[in-house]
Amino acid sequence: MGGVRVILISGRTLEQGTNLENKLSDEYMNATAVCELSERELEKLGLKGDGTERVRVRTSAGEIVVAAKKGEGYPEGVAFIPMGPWANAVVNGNTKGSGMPFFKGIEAEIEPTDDEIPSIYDLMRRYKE
Amino acid sequence: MRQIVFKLRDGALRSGAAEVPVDVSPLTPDKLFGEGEDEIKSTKVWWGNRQENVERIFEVSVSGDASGAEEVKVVFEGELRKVKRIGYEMSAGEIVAEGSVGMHCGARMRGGRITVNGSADCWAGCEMHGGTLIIEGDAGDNLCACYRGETTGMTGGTVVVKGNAGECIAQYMAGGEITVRGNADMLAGLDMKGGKIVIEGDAVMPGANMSGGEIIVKGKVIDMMPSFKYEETVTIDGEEYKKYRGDFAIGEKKAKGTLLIRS
Amino acid sequence: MAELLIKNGVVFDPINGVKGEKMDICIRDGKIVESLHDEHGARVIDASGCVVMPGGVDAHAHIAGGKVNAGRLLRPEDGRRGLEPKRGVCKPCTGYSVPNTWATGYRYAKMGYTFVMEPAMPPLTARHTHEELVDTPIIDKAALPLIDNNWMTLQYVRDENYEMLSAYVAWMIRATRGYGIKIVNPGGTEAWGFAKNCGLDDPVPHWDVTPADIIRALAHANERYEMPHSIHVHGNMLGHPGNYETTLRTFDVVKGISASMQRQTMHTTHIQFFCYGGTSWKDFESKADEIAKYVNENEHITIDLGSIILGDTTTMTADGPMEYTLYRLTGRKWTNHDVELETGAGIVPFLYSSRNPVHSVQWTIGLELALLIKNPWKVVLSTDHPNAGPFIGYPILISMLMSKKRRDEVMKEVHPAVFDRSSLASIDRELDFHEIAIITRASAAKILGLHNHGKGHLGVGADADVAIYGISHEESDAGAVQRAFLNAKYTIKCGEIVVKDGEIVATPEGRTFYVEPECEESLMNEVMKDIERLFKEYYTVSLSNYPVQDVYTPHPYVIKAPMSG
Amino acid sequence: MAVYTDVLCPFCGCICDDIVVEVGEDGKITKVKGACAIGRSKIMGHDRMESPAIREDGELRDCSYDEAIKRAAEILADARRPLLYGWSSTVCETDRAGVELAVEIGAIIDNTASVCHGPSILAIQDVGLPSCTLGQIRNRADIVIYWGSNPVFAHPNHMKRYSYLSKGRFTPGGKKDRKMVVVDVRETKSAKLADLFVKVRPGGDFLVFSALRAILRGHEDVVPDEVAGVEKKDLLSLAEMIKNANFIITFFGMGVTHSGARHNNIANAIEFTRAAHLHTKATIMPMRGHYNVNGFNQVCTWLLGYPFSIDLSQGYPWYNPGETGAVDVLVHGECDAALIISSDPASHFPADAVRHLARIPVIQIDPYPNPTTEFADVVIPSAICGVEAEGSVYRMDSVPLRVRKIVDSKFMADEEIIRRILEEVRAIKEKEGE
Repeated sequence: MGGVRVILISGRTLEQGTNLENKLSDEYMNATAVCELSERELEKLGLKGDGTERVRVRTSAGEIVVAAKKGEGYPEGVAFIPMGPWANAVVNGNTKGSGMPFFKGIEAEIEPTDDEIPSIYDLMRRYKE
Repeated sequence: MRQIVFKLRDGALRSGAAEVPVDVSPLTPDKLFGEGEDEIKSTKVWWGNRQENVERIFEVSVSGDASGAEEVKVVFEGELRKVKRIGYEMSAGEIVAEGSVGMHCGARMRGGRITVNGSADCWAGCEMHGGTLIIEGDAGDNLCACYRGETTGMTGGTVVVKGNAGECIAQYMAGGEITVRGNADMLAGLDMKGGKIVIEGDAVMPGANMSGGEIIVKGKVIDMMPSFKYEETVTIDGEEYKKYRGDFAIGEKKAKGTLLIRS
Repeated sequence: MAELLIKNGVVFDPINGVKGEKMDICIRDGKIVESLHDEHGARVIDASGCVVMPGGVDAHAHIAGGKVNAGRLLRPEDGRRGLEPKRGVCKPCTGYSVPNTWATGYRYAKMGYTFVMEPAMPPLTARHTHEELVDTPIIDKAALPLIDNNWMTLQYVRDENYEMLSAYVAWMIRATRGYGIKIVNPGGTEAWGFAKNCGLDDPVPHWDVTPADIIRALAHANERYEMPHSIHVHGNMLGHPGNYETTLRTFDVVKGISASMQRQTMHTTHIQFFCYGGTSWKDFESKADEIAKYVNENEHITIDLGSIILGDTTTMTADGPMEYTLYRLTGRKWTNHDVELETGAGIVPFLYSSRNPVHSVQWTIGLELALLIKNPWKVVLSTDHPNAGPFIGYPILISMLMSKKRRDEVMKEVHPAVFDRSSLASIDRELDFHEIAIITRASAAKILGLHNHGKGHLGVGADADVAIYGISHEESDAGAVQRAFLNAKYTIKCGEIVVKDGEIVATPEGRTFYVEPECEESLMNEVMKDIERLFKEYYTVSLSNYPVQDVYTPHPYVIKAPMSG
Repeated sequence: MAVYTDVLCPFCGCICDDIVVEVGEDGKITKVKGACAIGRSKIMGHDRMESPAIREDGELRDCSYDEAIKRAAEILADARRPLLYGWSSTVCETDRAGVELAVEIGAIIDNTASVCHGPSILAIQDVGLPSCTLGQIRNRADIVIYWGSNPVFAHPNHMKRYSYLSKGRFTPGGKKDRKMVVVDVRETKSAKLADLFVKVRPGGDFLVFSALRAILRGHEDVVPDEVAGVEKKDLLSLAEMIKNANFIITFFGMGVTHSGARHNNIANAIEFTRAAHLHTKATIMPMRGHYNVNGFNQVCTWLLGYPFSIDLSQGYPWYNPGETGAVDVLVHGECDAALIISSDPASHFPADAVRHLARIPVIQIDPYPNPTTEFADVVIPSAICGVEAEGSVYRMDSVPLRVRKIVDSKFMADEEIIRRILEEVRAIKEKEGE
């Protein structure tokens, strides 16, 4: 099963916002360790998008495993991860002289995986190494 | 002729897990030509939030004599990526950097010559008014642009980048000439008022808000601005170019910029 | 507190009639006193060969608040023009035309100034103005709330309900911890909410009142209380060729209204911008002579100059439509910030160029006014900082006003239009130190009503705010004058030496002055009903979150203004 | 039970100020009325960091405030290039103290604007900002454009209180008197409510703004048939709507600041507003996120002349986002210590930046534990501003308000923590004889 190439954007969601000061909770992880994809992309990946399946998202900055979910309103070729540590694992830190990294419009490759979603603690442990 | 060599000491910029940049703006031919060897070695440079004698950070060697800045050659050696403001505000003489350099190389330069035998980080040649800046590798973003809030960037001098250049090069450029042998990233010549940019590779959205000057793109244009007007096809050095005028987003009266794209 | 003795200086204290006399000044506990308790224990400053004046009083300079900060934000390039690293007791300084609050306090103190009036405080953002004033070191200050384009004001003026208007004004001044009533392009700023403007006698769109009605009504409201200051007016059509006629008619609007205190009934501000003849920028000319003539013949008007400092600056005013006009002229940066139900603000960077005929003539006008108005007590030196130039240009203006030679030199350097379109070349008058002391402190203090509160003079009981300039009272060299007034030899603020030899040596916090008009309770209760409805229907903040809390004036000086008898 | 009315919500840049909060006999908040879901969650509160702590041998050990503050001061006084970051979810009084600390130690001070509306500020510095307070929109706006902004999620009360759904003097009919336009790369919840939805391809905003500017200036002839996925006829009809309006407002969000040309997108959005102003009253406003992100920018600007990303290492402020931004100095591995207050860069910064942060000494001041706590070396819990501590805040439209203290707390307020650290740093420096 092949992957798909998408433009990845990150941004706010209500659930992400509600748990903003509760980031070590499961609710926050459920709200942000998610990749929303259009029906077309899900089809190509052979996924249902009910939140139980997982995908690996890879960019020039790194890769991350998150849950796959059907999103509404997305044009083909656009995927979304709510802002937060999972999204940032694949954001490039080069601000190109502006101070602002590219949180949106990142070229990414997405493929299904059986690997586990790293917990917030796993993620932070990675940085410490 | 006088040569002053600053060789960055290994690990001199290390502070814990960090590498703290050093600001070498005092180390230009203008400021050093009349100084004795000891004075040069004890020149104060800012390293992070404290000042140090330059000798603590660089091995310094001085040879020959000079009666003016134009007779001085300053050479930087070592791993220079965290060495900022090389040749800042210099007006005469020569600087050679043997390797890739940190930000603001040649910024506010008025004369003389800087050669970077490597790449240059952001803001190289920023607000440059004269002189020559040669970058053998790539140039970062905001090359030959201006600092925040200014509305005039480069006004004179010559810049050659042998590799690629980053975003927003030559913003608010009013004079001088820039050649990029490779590609230029987004918005080259943004707000340009005068001068000339030659991009031998590809460019993304060049010329936005242009009110004067000339941009020549020999490669592809990705995302052509939708507010430029095609005028005619012209021939330059035997090559055909499509000539556009813009930017009409700023109104017809002000839209005096010329964008030439090789067809 | 220790005692301080200033010996042997030549003192200019116009309010007390002291006109260049060699005398000693005694200071104890922050005040001027008759004599010292312990002359041997006192600190002595030898002011031999120096000129001694009361601390300077600036009646009109935009130094704090949302608009000023938006100007700083807009212009990082201006910030870089005034960079000074932290040093001694001083924090870092930035900015030339829009300095940071630290620089503002230090630079005024260095010029011997100890009081500044921020002249445009939008009521909704008054808290912001006060926060910045608190962070402006050394000097004392106050702020004038804008009350002329407020919907409540317009409604009461329309209904000719001047009682309610006076209660509303009292509530506003108290709610904002303001000092008096500021008027800026009355009616025009409201019209700007839909990108329109209006003239002195035009009806304000949607309101059925004219700007003249607003000015007249607010003058009446002001005089219902013993307010230290009159209405402070920036009229209609600022900066437009031919506007001098509007200016003269504006002066007439309040003629005949009697003042509740011994003072003018209208202070018209940065009048340079209102002295323009001609019909366009092409036939633009100075009409300073006409304005000066009116001021000479009438006692109800005082003015400040708004004199131009040639060079780069940042214009900022609540007069939104005027700034838009300026932006269309320059095509450069433009910030606009309309404030719901109340006022607005516009900001445009501007270069007054000596090569430009209009700018050169503008430059002459401020000087003409100062020299043509005979009575200096009607005049305050100002640049409408930073509109006509930054306040650190005052010493340049002082040197010009004191030297015909200096003026002639500069006139040769600017555009020759100044010889045809202005009378400056024909004016021989040179102000002396006494007159300079009037227009830089004494008249400002009287016009603001601060002389009754210890400012602008050196009489016994006054605040011990003293400027000592290192210059002989006989000096006539313009360069020496300029240098002396830029860096005082000493500045003493409330008895504390804050500047010594042109350097800041102490940075005490200044006070905030504000006025409390005392309106009858029953009337106030009635107006509160209208105010409550206004907040509910139109504002986006709750009434209870609107008034400025005590914490924003940690060093208050409160002036009570009872109903006038 | 005590009831507090007109309480201000310390969550987003809307700062709703009509919240009702009930406090029980035990001093705990029992009920929050009138706030959105996010605001309610914030005011109600939840799991806190209970004690100051210092990391020893990889583990956090509880300690006293005194000990934690002292350790924090030692770290900062020793650093060559310290970073002081966060400052947006606290009050201006804290920010003022923070600026003084930065001046004292020659630090880089930056707030969360640098990963949020920093580009908007850069754009304002380039061209200015024709804007207004939110009440102008409530009372006057007949066209409301949300561009790259999704208020239904990010600012849930915004439309109701201030824009599309509100009623004012010249808009007594509320949404009947207005039209709402949404421009975005995807059809968001907000887009579904709009009268007109314009879908732009990701990264294409800059081109669309320039095309609209050319059209509004009367040069539609040069504009091609399609611009960044938008058909020319749609651009023409949007331009026509604008020309016929009395008052238009464009609210823009991170859809524009985060993508493509970033700050130049915003400069172009502002230029678009200026072109629209040739025909009507046109205004524009950033949808600021944290309740006091603007307040820090205001404080920094009046104290230091610049709004964020300020390097004080050489004694004067040097402002250069791209060089002096928090992400920049972390990604470049430049800073050698960091103080993080009321923020969580471990979650919100790109991986490269977090990697460096994990390697250097980090001091964290926050009411709540978060991923940054995982590698903080000193942790100092603080009172929640707007609930347990009062102070000044600036709404997204720069209206200053004062958030209140509603309940008592055992935790120290942010301002006091910073002032205590500053005192300790001064004591250390005095000892060193500086």
